[in-house]
Parts: sequence; C-alpha cells; structure tokens
Amino acid sequence: MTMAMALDSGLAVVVLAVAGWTIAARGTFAAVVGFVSYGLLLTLVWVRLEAVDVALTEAAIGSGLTGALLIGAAARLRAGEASPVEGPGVVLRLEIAVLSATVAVALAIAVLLLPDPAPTLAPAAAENATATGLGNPVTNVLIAFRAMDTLLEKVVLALALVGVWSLAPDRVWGGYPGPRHRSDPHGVLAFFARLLPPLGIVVGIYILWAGADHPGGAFQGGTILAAMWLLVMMAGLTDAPPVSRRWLRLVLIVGPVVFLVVGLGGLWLGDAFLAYPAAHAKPLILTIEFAMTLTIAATLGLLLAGPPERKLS
Amino acid sequence: MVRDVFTIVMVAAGAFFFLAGTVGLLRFPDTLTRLHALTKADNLGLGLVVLGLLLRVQGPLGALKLVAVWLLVQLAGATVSQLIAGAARRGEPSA
Amino acid sequence: MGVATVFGLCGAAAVGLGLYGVIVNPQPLRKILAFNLLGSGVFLIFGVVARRGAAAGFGGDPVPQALVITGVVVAFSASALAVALLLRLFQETGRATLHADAATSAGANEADP
Amino acid sequence: MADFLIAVAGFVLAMVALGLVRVLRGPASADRMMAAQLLGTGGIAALLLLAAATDMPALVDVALALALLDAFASVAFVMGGSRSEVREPDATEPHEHGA
Repeated sequence: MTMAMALDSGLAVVVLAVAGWTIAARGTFAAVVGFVSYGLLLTLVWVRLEAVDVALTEAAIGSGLTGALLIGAAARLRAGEASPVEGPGVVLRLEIAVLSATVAVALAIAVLLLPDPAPTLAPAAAENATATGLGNPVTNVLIAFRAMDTLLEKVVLALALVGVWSLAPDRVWGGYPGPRHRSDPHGVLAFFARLLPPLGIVVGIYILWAGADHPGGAFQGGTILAAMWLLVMMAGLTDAPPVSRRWLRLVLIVGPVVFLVVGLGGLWLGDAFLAYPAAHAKPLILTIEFAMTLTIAATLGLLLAGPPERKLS
Repeated sequence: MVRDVFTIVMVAAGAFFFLAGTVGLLRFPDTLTRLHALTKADNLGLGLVVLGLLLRVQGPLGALKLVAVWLLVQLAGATVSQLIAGAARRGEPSA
Repeated sequence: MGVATVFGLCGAAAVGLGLYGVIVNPQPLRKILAFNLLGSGVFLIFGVVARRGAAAGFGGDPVPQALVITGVVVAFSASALAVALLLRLFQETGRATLHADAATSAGANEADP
Repeated sequence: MADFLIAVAGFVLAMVALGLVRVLRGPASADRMMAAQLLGTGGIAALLLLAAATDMPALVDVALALALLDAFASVAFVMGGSRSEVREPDATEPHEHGA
C-alpha cells in the first residue's frame, strides 16, 4: 500500500464520517457546520481525482457559498426550531434505510463494473484544442465544445433569481433584498470587510484570467467576486441594490446576451450556432468569459441576498 | 540536500503544531482556552509549512502566492477568532 | 483497487446517506442539506468516470469534469431557490415545516406539503 | 521527498479530522466553528503540501481560493451564530418572527 493510497483511503473514510454526521446531527447549526467541512474535504477529493477545475468550483461554491446560504437560513429559522417535528417511526426508518442502502449498493456495483478500457473524450479534446487557442481543456469544453450547456446553465441561474425575487410580497417589489446588516463601523468585522475585498478582487480576476490555460475560469472567479460583495454587505458597509435598478438588470443579463450574440454571429460568420470563427476564437471567448464573470458574480450575490424585503424609500 | 533538510524540518515542525492545535481543541476545558490552542495551529502550523515549501516553488510568483495564502489565513483567523471569542463571551446557547 | 474506485464507492455511499436524509429528516432545511449531499455523491461518480478516462496527457476526461462544474452551479441555484421558498413559508406561517397539521394549528393559511 | 510531503499532508489531515470530534461534541456553536476553522487551515496546508509533492502548481490557486472563501464562510457563521443582524426600523414584513 503506497503512501498516496493510504491518504486516499483515509480521506474517503473521513468524508463518509462527516457526511453521516450532517444527516444524523440533532441541531441544524451542527449539521450545517458538518456540511461546510464536508465541502472542504470534497475539494481535496477532487484534487486527488486530478480534477483541479472541479476542486476550485467545489471550494468556491460547494463549501463557501452554500455554507453561507444554509447558515443564514438556519439563523433566521431558529425560532421555528423550538417545536421539533416528529420524524417517521422506527419501522419506517428501517425500511428507508434498507431502500437507501440498496441504491448505494447498486451504485457501488455499477462503479466496480465500469468498462475497463474506459471510454474517453480526452484525445478528442486534445486534438481540437488548437481551434480555440486555450490551454485548459475544461474551459475548452465549457465554452466551446459544449457551449450550449454553459449558455443554458446561465439561463438557469437567471431563472433561479427570477424565482427568488418573485417570492417578494407586492408591497416591497422593486425594493432592497434581504435584511439590512449592521455592525460596529470601527469594529473588527468592518475592518476585515474593508481589507479583504481588494485582495479578493485581485484573486478573483487572476483565477478568471488563469482559466484560459490553467485551472480556473468564469465560475470560480465570479464566485469569489460574489463572496467579496456579500462580505461587504454583511459587514453593513453597503446595502444591497434595489432589484428594480436598471444597471443591475443590465449586469444580470450581460453574460448570456454577449454569449448569445457571439453564438448567433457564429451562424453568420462561422459554420453553426455557437461556432467561433477560427481567427478570432480566443478574443471572443475571453470577452464572453469576462461578461459572464460579471453576471455570475451579481447573480450569485443576489441569490444569497434573497428576495426584496424592504420598500424603496 | 540542505534544501531538503530545511523543508523536512520546517514541515515536520508545522505538522507538530497541527497536532498541538488538535490536542488543545479536544482536551482544553473551556471555549476560550480552546480558541487559544486553535490560533497556534493556524498561525505557526501553516506558517512553518509555507516556510518549508518556500524554497521548492518555481519563480517569485509561486513564492508570492504561498505567502499570500498564509497572510489571508492569518487575516481571517485573527478576525474570526475575535468574533468567535465575542460570541462565546456573550454566552451563546449550544446549537 | 485504484484511487478512482475508492472515491467511486465513497460517492455511492454519499448517495445512499443523502437519500436517507432527504426522506427521513422532517425539517425542510435538513432536506435541502441532504439533497446537496446526494448530489455531491452523483458528482463524485462522475469524477470517477472522468478520472478513469485519463488520456492524451490530461489527468482526466475533461467532458465529465465540465459537466460536474455546470452541475455544481445548477445545484447551488436550486438550493438558493429552495431556501428562499422555505424562508417565505416561515414568514407567512411562523413555522418552518411541511407538516400540514403543524402549519394549520399555527393559524396559518394553507401550507400543504 | 514526495512521499514524505504526502505523508505529512495525510498526518495534518488526520489531525484536523480528529479535531472534528469538536463538531460532534460542541457544546457551544463557537466550539463547532473552531473545529471547522481548524479543518480549513489544515486543508489549505494539505493542499500546499500536495502541490509540492505532486508537482501541480495549480493546487496553490485552489488553496488561495479556499483561504478567501473560508474567511467568508467563517464570517457568515459568526454572523449567523451570534445573531448580529439588525433589521431596519422600517422593515416591512408581515410577521416579525424571531428576527
């Protein structure tokens, strides 16, 4: 058993232990702390699976933003937890456990029976990498080979935000999202929220830029920017913008719109929808990535801020 | 050779502080003393690991990133420790 | 048994745990959490497929990896929407539960599961 | 050398994972948060060690992102754990349940 194998097995055991804890924990807060730890450990698992791009995404979204989302919800729901609701009885629990175990075992068998020379598209991705001029194969897949997925996924983000906003009561429509946060303006949190975002913005843009040739890209960079924005809002240094602001709406759609325009342009100049003209592939892709980063940062930030709750004064 | 010995000594010392941090977190009697143990692991554990790896990276950008990671963790650790200590003093109920 | 298989089995177990949590846990927030756990297990199995497809100098097949990245973002937006719905339900009824009796006994309007 | 660095990464991870017992035991929210923070630092250290051991410099970028997002999540935790959010006096909500 090599050192690496020991590390991987140990990591798998810890991951499963923490996963079990998030399900079994009594208190919601304890479960959410467990989930954030789980996200962090998953980041390491993705690193061990040599999927560094996914590790970056998991670090940013899986652990950071989802953790903040769930803990915020748990804090606001705390009053409701005083009256615990009865779960299913012992017999039913046992039946559910058997069902879940069956599903898990079936999946495990499927994993063990995966075909041996594994089918792969890696050689195809490598062959066509020259078409875009980008060195990162995952960015190539996201933005060129499977561009339609990525475009539609941006639309899903926008739809989720529309869904969240539509939960606002009529009286406050167009107003400020979420509660207003306050903190001591000379306190440690305000200090932190002034110091960290400049550094975070540099790192976010760096990750976006590195995404062309190394692991990174629009999602990961955009998520870091969103987290920095949320930090400033949480420290009460700035308020979330009212959802009816025109500039905000523009930022929220600029990514998909640029993507669509370039895609339709491909119909005109290139061979097909979303086909990039070979000579200008790289600058076009970078433009799309930049616009998408802005949109992703704004959308993720507003998804966490929640529906409008305060009237436009 | 000298470089390898330096790395081994520094990284091992860093790992020791993680051990100490965990022991403190598990064994110390109350929240504030546990916080004390934790900050040592944050500070010195990661600091020594970064120091040990500093000579192994290529180019100034790699070194800069390593130091940046350490500084970020310092900044976050200092802030969060203070906030946690404040919350602990106000006597947060267990959740 | 290689790295990929170890984490593949880990992913299968995470799916099982998540499924159990989604069904058993009565609190909606815990259901959202368990659902995320279930999803992460599926992503891990994808990751195993990607790792096994390592070729052409890449550490893994980039196509499943890109799909997982898309999936993580979509799972996050679904969670955010679910949390917003839950908070709204709580505002309306004062309860964070899908239990019909509990919601009506709180003097609320319809909150059928 | 690579084996040594991987072993240390495993050791650090084992240590901070052991620290997670605090998440189980609590008793206060603060204790749980501390264990999560220790895990974050340990995870970053393990990433840096793996970056050097497996010669994948991109892992340092992951550590960088983790350091930033970890700070953010911890602040969200402290805010959520200590109820430091304050509503505007003119907050317009139908019911003010436990705000």
